[in-house]
Amino acid sequence: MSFVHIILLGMLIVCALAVSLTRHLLTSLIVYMAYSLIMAVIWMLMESPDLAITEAAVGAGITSILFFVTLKKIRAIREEGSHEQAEK
Amino acid sequence: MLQLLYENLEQTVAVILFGIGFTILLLQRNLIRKIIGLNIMDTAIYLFLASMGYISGRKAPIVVDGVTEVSAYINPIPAGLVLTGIVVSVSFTGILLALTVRLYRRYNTLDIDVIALLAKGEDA
Amino acid sequence: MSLVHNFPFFSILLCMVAGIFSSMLKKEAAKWVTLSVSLGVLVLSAFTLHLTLGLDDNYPFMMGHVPAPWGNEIRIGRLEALMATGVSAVLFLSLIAGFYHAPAFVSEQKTNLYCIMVDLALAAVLVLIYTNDLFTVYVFIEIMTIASCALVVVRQNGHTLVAITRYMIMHLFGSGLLLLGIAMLYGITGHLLMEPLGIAVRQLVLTGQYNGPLTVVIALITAGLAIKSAMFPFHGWAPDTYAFAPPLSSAILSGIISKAYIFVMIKFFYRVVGMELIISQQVHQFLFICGVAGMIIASVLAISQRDIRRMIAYSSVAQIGYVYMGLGMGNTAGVEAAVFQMLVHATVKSVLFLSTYELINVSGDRKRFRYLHGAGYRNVPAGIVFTFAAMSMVGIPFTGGFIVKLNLAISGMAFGGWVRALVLIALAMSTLLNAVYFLHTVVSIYRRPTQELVYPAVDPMPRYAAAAMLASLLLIVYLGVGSEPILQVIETGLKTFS
Amino acid sequence: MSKRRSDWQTRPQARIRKWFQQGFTALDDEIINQISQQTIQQPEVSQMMEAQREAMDTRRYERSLALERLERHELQAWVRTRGRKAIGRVYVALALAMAVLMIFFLLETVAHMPRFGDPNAPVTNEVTERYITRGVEETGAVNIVAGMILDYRAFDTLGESTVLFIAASAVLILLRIDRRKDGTPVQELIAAESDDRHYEPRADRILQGSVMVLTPIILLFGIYIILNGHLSPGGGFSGGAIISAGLILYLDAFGFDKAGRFFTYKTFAWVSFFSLSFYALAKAYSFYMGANGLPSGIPLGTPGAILSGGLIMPLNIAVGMVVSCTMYIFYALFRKGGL
Repeated sequence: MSFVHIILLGMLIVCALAVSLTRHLLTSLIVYMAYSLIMAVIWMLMESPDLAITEAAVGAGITSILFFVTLKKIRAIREEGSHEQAEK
Repeated sequence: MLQLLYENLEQTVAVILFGIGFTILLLQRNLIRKIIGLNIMDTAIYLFLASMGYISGRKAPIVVDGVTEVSAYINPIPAGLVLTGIVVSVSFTGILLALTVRLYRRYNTLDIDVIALLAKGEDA
Repeated sequence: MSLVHNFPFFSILLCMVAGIFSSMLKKEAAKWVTLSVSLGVLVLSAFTLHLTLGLDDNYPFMMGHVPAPWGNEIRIGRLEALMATGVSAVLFLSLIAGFYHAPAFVSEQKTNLYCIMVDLALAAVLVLIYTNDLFTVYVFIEIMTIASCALVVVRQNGHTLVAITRYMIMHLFGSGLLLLGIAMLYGITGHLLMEPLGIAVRQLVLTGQYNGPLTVVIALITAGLAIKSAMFPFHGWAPDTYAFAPPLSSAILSGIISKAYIFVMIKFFYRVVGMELIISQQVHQFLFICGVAGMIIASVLAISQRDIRRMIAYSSVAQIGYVYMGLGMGNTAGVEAAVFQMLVHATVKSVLFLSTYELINVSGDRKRFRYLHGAGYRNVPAGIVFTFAAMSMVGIPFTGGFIVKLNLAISGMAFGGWVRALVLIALAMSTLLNAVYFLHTVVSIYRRPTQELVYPAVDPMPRYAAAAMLASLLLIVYLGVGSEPILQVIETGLKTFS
Repeated sequence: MSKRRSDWQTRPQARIRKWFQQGFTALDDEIINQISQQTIQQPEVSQMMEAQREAMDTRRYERSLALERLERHELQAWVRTRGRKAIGRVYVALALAMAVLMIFFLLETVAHMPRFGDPNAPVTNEVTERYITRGVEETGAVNIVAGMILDYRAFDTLGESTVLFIAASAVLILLRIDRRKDGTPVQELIAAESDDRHYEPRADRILQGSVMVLTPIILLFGIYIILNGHLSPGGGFSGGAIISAGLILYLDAFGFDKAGRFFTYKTFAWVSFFSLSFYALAKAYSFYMGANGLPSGIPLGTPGAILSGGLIMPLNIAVGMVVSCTMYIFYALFRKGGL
């Protein structure tokens, strides 16, 4: 097992912990995205290119996009509420 | 035991990640973080599953130059299973996020405990 | 291979294709398609049952062109055919009795989506009943989870949203445990199909290799399925989900879907690890204790409910406790009683949820008991059906519930000491508690209503819905009177299981 | 409404700074207080009861009702007291203990699992051997993983595509906003659309220019991955995800008006319907033929050529279309509840 491999596995754990410990939701989403990318690299190292491509496209790509659009939607709903207040 | 764990480092890390994901799932009150925790839990299982198929020194299971020796390629089965699993988990992420949007639109919060309290006050 | 041998595969395919087609259909057409699919599956399963009764052993059906250890397959025996017939009959009757109030909980443009969910849930249940491959089990369990989530969430009020969020979290955790268990089992045996797995597991037990991981695998898969089928300490998601879902969805969820998980568990015990290993690893005792605790504690909780739907939901948890008690006895008679209880509970609970809806509906959509006074007079068929179903829950003779309790008691008598005592005490207590809350409900629906309450006039229930409910009633009585051949099928079916 | 627009146009830096500084943490803290303050200032309930169904759907009404009841039950008081904190602590401790216990048991198990990278592990058995040695001649696919998931274990993959389809339907149930019978949009839809217009970026030269260059490349790459699924890594799932990423990028740059020209709800429905029914029927044919011991009559072609692998390439295309449509509709539904 190469040195790079061990470092990547360590980073996975660091990322997973960071997701729950960061204060900002956006930060933890970006950390999760990094986690998925590291996972894709690990799968590349484990000779599973099919998985690497799928994880990079689905895990890091689509899942993160869905998370971001949800956050945006939530912000939209929240700001709508606060503006109604301001207009009153 | 530590020596054994080091030899199975992939699986060790997968199990630790599973535990972390599980803890996030139980302890985070924020729905979006809960969903991330679920995703971490799932990917941990996929890492565990994929590590079963790896055989050191062998190549990815794509036949090159007509070589069809067993000793040339790694095990293709875990890769196929994980592929299925990844798609299942992205579907679940989509549904859970849709639920989150619905709940937020109704209660203006992401905290599941507060949401449950607010719902309790509603008429059944 | 004759055409009838293909029927299980056709029934699965029929449901899946109907689900895909429903996405393009209009509201009424989708309803008709779903109804006819459930009828078609009923007919196909009945033919399969007839066929398998003539065969000595189960037969495999290859899903592909390569045989068992390499390709995927389903395996058809008489027990599977019996379950499929029972499930599709219950679904067919529930759909007739429950589809007419679909406009009350699902908007017109989403009715076809609702039908997709029903079709695919049935497909998933059928696959789980027939399949012989553990990874297929995982994939179709996920389909079932999504389908039941969508079935509940068509009614979007705060309660269903919160209940379903809890449901999803618990179920995804359960799926995680299940998949981890399957991954470990694959890692130590190298197989995914149940027959080769069974051989490999017995080999491992004999050689003493990987026995620690094997125990963990059994624990993980059992725990995952137990969470998903609302076994007692893991039932947290169930009452709210069943209570606040639309009545038809509650009937499908609690009547049919929760049974599929338990069927998979029985299959896993018999076909993969073997009952001897389960008994030597003491897993069955854990299930037994949980079942007994569930029977009593969930019944006590049911008594304390003020909302009739929550009461029935808790009683559902208690009834699942009966199944786990039978399963936990570990002898054939106990498992037989458990399988029979699955059939009885599927029939009774679905009709109970649907008739409760009718009673609530004629009481001005109010769920508390004191508003239900006189509901049995305002809707006579629903009142009769509810009363009879409640009698089956309590275990009055000539109903299915009586046979279940009798069989559980008989199989408990085979043991000595504390197991026998516990079985008898649990059955007696649970019967008493059931009687308390169901008789209370029956009395309150036939009580004279309080004067000052005004009940709005509602459209009477359509004739066909009443007929379907009465047909379910006949099914309950049949399960109570003509139970002998069914029990025999279960007994001989379980023998071909391992 | 107008205020928000002017805010967006005049002070983008201020908005961005606010966004960076506050982030989303406010969501976590003191939510009860926020909601109660907002609700106290809500407009009269009775004014909003024009059409009853829509009014019932309005969350303001629901929220105020919920809060009234909350106060009546004094739940809020309970939330503020220490009761919740104490229960919370016990729960946290229990959950942590459970997680640590579980990790410990699983680590104990991992130590006894077969070694990582061991060529003699139990997973290397006759199943793997046949997949590798005879996979190419039996399925015609050079990529053994593709051959395995679309031929040997095709039933699982059929289930997997069904998972995607059913997930899309579930999200439709959750988020799609109903139209009226005569086609006029309901109030909620109008609100969602105006809402979306605010958060959609303005016509941005740089973004649109780069998207004009990037989207075709991304789409081509996705198509390449799908079509080569049986020859090289990838296949329907990854290729479909890449295509949908390209579509989402286009939608983000040009907005719903332009994207709606080639992708509407009908496109989604028909494409997923056709590809899934093709998938199901093709697989049903091959299962039926396989189980009854009949030859399937599908030519496998020469392994390595683009037109080889029997049904694998058409199935990959079908899966790719389902995946890309599903992911795109997820995104569209999240943004404004419909296409």
